[in-house]
Amino acid sequence: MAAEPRTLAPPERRMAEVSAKVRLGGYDLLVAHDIAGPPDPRPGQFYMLAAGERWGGGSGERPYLPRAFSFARVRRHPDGGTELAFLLEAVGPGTHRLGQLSPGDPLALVGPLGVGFRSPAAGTRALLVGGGIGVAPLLCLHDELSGTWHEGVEVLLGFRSSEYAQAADLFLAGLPGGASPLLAVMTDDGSVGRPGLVTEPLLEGLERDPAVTVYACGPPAMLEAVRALCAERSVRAQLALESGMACGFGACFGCVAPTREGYVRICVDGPVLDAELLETALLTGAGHS
Amino acid sequence: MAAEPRTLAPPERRMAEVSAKVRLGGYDLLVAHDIAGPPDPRPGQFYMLAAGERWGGGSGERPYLPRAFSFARVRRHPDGGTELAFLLEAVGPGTHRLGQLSPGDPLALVGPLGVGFRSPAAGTRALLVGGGIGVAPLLCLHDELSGTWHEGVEVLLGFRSSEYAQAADLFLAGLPGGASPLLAVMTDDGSVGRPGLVTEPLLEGLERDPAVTVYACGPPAMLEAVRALCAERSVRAQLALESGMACGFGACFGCVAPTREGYVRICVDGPVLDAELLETALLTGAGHS
Amino acid sequence: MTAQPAGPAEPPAAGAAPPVVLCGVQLSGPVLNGSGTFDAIAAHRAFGDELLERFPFAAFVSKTVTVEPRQGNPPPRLWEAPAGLINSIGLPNRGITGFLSHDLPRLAELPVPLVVSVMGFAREELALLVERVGEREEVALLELNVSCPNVETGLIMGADPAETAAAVERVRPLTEKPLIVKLTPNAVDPPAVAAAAEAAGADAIALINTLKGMALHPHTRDPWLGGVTGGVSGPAVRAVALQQVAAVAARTKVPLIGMGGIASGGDAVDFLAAGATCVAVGTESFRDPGAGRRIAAEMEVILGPQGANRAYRSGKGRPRSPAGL
Amino acid sequence: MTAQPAGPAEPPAAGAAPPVVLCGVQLSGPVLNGSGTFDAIAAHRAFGDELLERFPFAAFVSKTVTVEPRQGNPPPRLWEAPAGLINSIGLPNRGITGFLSHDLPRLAELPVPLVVSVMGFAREELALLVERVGEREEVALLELNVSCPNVETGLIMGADPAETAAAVERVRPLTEKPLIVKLTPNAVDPPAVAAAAEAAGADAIALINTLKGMALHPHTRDPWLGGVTGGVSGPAVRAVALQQVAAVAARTKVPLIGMGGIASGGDAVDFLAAGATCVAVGTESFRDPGAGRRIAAEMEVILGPQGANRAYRSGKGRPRSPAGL
Ligand SMILES: Cc1cc2nc3c(=O)[nH]c(=O)nc-3n(C[C@H](O)[C@H](O)[C@H](O)COP(=O)(O)OP(=O)(O)OC[C@H]3O[C@@H](n4cnc5c(N)ncnc54)[C@H](O)[C@@H]3O)c2cc1C
Ligand SMILES: Cc1cc2nc3c(=O)[nH]c(=O)nc-3n(C[C@H](O)[C@H](O)[C@H](O)COP(=O)(O)OP(=O)(O)OC[C@H]3O[C@@H](n4cnc5c(N)ncnc54)[C@H](O)[C@@H]3O)c2cc1C
Ligand SMILES: Cc1cc2nc3c(=O)[nH]c(=O)nc-3n(C[C@H](O)[C@H](O)[C@H](O)COP(=O)(O)O)c2cc1C
Ligand SMILES: Cc1cc2nc3c(=O)[nH]c(=O)nc-3n(C[C@H](O)[C@H](O)[C@H](O)COP(=O)(O)O)c2cc1C
Ligand code: FES
Ligand code: FES
Repeated sequence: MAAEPRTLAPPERRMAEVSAKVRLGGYDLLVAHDIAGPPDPRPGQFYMLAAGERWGGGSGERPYLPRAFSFARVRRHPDGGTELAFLLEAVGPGTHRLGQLSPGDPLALVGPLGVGFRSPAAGTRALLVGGGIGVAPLLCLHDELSGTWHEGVEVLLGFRSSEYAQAADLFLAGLPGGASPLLAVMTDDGSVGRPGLVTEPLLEGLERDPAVTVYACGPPAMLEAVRALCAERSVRAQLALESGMACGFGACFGCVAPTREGYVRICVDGPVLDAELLETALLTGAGHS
Repeated sequence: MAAEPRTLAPPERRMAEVSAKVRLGGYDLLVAHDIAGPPDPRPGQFYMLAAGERWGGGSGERPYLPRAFSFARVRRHPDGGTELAFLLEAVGPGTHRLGQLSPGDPLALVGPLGVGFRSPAAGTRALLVGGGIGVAPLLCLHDELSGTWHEGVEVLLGFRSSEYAQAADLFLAGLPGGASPLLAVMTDDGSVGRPGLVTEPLLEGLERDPAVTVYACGPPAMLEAVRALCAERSVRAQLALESGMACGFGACFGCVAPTREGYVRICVDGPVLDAELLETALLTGAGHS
Repeated sequence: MTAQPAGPAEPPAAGAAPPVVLCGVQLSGPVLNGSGTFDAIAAHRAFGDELLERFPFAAFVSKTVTVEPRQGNPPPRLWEAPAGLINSIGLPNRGITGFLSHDLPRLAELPVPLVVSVMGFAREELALLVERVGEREEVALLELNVSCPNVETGLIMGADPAETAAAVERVRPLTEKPLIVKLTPNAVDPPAVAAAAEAAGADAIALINTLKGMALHPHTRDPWLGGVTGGVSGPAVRAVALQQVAAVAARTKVPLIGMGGIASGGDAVDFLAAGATCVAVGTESFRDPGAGRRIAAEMEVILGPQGANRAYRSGKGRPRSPAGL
Repeated sequence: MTAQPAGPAEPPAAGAAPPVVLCGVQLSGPVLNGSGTFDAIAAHRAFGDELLERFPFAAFVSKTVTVEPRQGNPPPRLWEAPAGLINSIGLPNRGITGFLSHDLPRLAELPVPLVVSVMGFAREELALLVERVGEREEVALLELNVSCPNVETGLIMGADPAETAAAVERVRPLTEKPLIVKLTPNAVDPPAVAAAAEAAGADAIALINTLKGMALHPHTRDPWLGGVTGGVSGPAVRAVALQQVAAVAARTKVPLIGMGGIASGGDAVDFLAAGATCVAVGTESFRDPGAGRRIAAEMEVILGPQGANRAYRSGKGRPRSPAGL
């Protein structure tokens, strides 16, 4: 357990301050200055977020509970503390409210939470596969992997359309030493990159060179396709899962996924799980149904 | 009933647009452009207001119900429709939220509601007595009375301090033909006008000339003092009462005041009641306790 | 307006939702008001004839009427709760005689069928009420509010299946008009009460009434409400209401009128899916007097032109596992 | 940590609220967690030792333990309601043997006294649980969760006074440790159940557990929760909880642990005013893992240095009119 990629969180909710909110195609990039949190969350970990004021009163008298978000990028803030970037897709009252925040607004957060991605298995390259908003945790993973050893990290991203595919630009920006990743973009409508699903280049890549560790995050159907492709080829894969969450720190037992070892709580045993643990990544009630 | 000073409201909630929000000492002046409502609410009538978005999620997971506000001023909007001004004092989650609105924000409203002030009794002058935020309905009453016959309308206003007494300036501004009212301001701390309670100049005025009709709105203790002073001298008084309200149109039976004729609903039988109807104006659960 | 199916001259009342038949009475849509949450006479004073032209409900349910006149509880009567309201109104009403002479003729002018809600604190009181209301042709349906103690037995009528059955049996022969029994949610087993009411001759079941609740004064910490305790309504109770409607639907065959926190067409369709034939809107009307119409229109968008009475009367949303109830 | 009064070496756990004595066990403040709403072992993984240094509660209540291990209900297990949460967790736990060997030693390292919650589906199950937990010196108090059916009688134990009394009588002789009985709010008359539990030997009463509720999938309108129905908690249930606490306080003398929607010190003080000795925080901890500490600190501001146990144990806020209950 000591070895799990997990940075501990302070045991209470704290207030960060929104420092930027940028519209990025179909997404919002929300940047917050976190004074009291740790500087080194691990890629794949997440934070529970809520607007510091007026969380509630949206459609259906919601939101009430905080919402889980992978951090997408982290850096030291020049004035001390940590700057955290989150990539948000507005799908309901919580993400809608967070998308309304402006610089200076308080952001309530708890985190970093959960277990992040583990290093690639010995002798393998990292192959990152992201679908839609699922690219968020892959961005910081990519930052970290590119910072550590530049060679061979490959990124395959799939989006609905060019509007959403703007998130792919984040993988090019802010790279240390201007390194350029091996990046392939797919869109459902072919408006950017190749038309088709991200699993197509994944399949090609695995056929070409199966000595990879796959890191995947995206909608359940994509994750399940990735899981199955990797399982058939005995390729190691780490999947970042989603579930509705009430607490994010193992308190409510609400976020379970069925695994070969029974139900596990995605928030404390995940969100990153070894694909081998799963019979299916098509989880009920997860993702945006 | 046909003769009661009541303008009918459309039978559903509608959206107005905030056109201005001005800080006025301790109060907020909220101005809204109401397209679909009637142009002629009667002084003393009120509207049920709620923020058009994000009503809720404030302290204690409130507000949920709309809040009652006397309109303080009305005029035709140059682009059609009506411009309504409300004077707000932030005392809890509802008034706090309304005070956060900015020009362009939607304001949900129902109204005008209730019965307004009746004309002064034959042979009497109007004497307006307001305490604190209770000056709001007196402002439009004053506008109307000054517009109709200029002579003799007298206004006595009491405030905590100079900060709140800024609301008295509204009685000077916007008067037709630059007429200046007979205005006396009292403050608890003497920082503006005379120190003391507004009932002191009222008593002096009644002693000087009891041929008045008194119009009063303010905290329960003030209203009760006004009621008692007038009752002793058989002076006619119309009191604008307050109560917690859920609906504002007689649906919930929640806003009752005990009267000599039993409980009456302040929202449909009031908010303006003849002082004679009341044994006391010290109502339980009314005002800001 | 009487119990007859709405004639062609009737203006459509609650949006253009397709007609619904409740106990043989044809309604222009599935949305009623909850008893005690809309005073059509007072609303007519506030809104004038536009209220009748755009009447929010497909049938109008009166405030509960008792034998004797009641002043109601001392104020304060309201407390705002998170996503809800606690009320302690105390059933103010003119009493049956005043209701029949003063209120009923005015309510009969509404463009929709009339449901009269009655409450008796003893079975004979209830009998008197049902007899006197039942003989009035302006009245289409009767609703028995059984959320009160029976002074003879000390039991809350609607919390106990046998008490409820005895009350319904007593009054059933006294009128040919359809009888709705409105349940209290403050019971161990509302489906058992509903089943007992059905067996005793109830034609429909309405639920839920308010949940018992309380609030204290934020400074003195004394009970805030003049009536000490009150009833909770609004979105806060919706999940509880929906569960009870589904559970009652699983145990009864008569039509159900579902209510409790309905604030949107989506909420209302949930209640249909849980097995209700009609829904009622209570507290949401306080926020928007036109809520009934708006909700009916939103339902129509969700349900499509086929409408409420078909797709969902199958009880599609009824729990798959009765054990779960 | 054992049932002994907290020694001087103990770090103050829940803010600096004054000490409270619950059934002879001295606590550093009045705020506990609700059973099943805080997993101290998982939280330790997430927060590390800072959790122990700033432990949010003055006593820790375990998740409910059953005789056999349970996986819990299929997902989805959560639904967000207006100002509340519906959960259908299904009591996952390692079973008594796993709990005693795996969980209890870890929980014993917490800086506060330990309450173990148990549930049996038959009286003999409950007896086994009470015996095995009661003999462990790490445990300060036991809590009986009676919100489940008795498979022998088919009745929900905690909804029926006689069932509850029989259960408490059966287990009372088996341990000398204080027994808390945790009531279900889904009953006609919780005060009657509480009085029966007290007469049968319960040392304290905890309430409320969750209200039964349900939600449907917004598109398919099938039940959303894997367990079909669930339990409602959070601010939405607070008014109901406060009323039940006040009503139980009026009928019992044993200390009460009040809970249901507490999210602030003001809410918590309401429960003390209604007659509770301690309060428990459940759903609010999901929003803020440090909620227990924050609420204790806010209570201290409201109550002043004299503290919780004095001013309010008088039952100041108890309803003036028992009739209103
Ligand atoms: C570990 C983790 C990391 C995540 N990272 C990101 C990220 O980086 N960026 C991002 O944009 N998102 C991320 N998500 C997803 C994000 O948490 C959800 O999109 C968010 O919670 C949605 O909240 P909402 O209020 O906007 O929408 P909701 O209305 O809560 O809807 C979201 C989905 O929940 C269901 N739902 C609808 N109503 C309810 C209800 N009342 N109760 C419960 N469920 C309901 C439906 O399936 C709906 O499609 C992550 C989730 C997890 C678990
Ligand atoms: C006819 C009428 C006209 C009015 N005109 C004006 C006006 O022109 N300008 C203006 O500023 N105000 C006016 N008011 C008063 C205004 O409606 C209230 O100040 C407002 O409703 C307060 O809402 P809030 O959410 O800010 O405060 P709340 O928190 O609702 O508090 C207001 C008071 O209500 C009580 N209270 C506290 N908590 C609750 C609760 N949960 N449920 C119920 N009561 C509670 C307390 O006594 C508190 O002091 C008028 C009221 C009426 C009836
Ligand atoms: C202020 C108020 C008064 C009520 N009066 C009655 C009544 O007289 N008779 C009755 O059967 N129900 C009464 N009810 C209950 C409602 O009809 C309805 O059952 C309940 O409020 C739940 O629906 P809602 O959440 O939509 O309000 C009342 C509810 C409220 C809020
Ligand atoms: C996710 C969840 C799990 C719960 N599990 C249990 C349990 O195992 N045993 C129990 O007695 N109560 C359980 N409860 C009930 C809580 O202890 C508490 O009684 C209830 O949630 C009301 O308090 P709250 O509104 O502060 O959450 C659970 C509640 C929730 C929300
Ligand atoms: S979200 Fe609560 S246990 Fe995972
Ligand atoms: S506020 Fe509802 S009746 Fe007056």
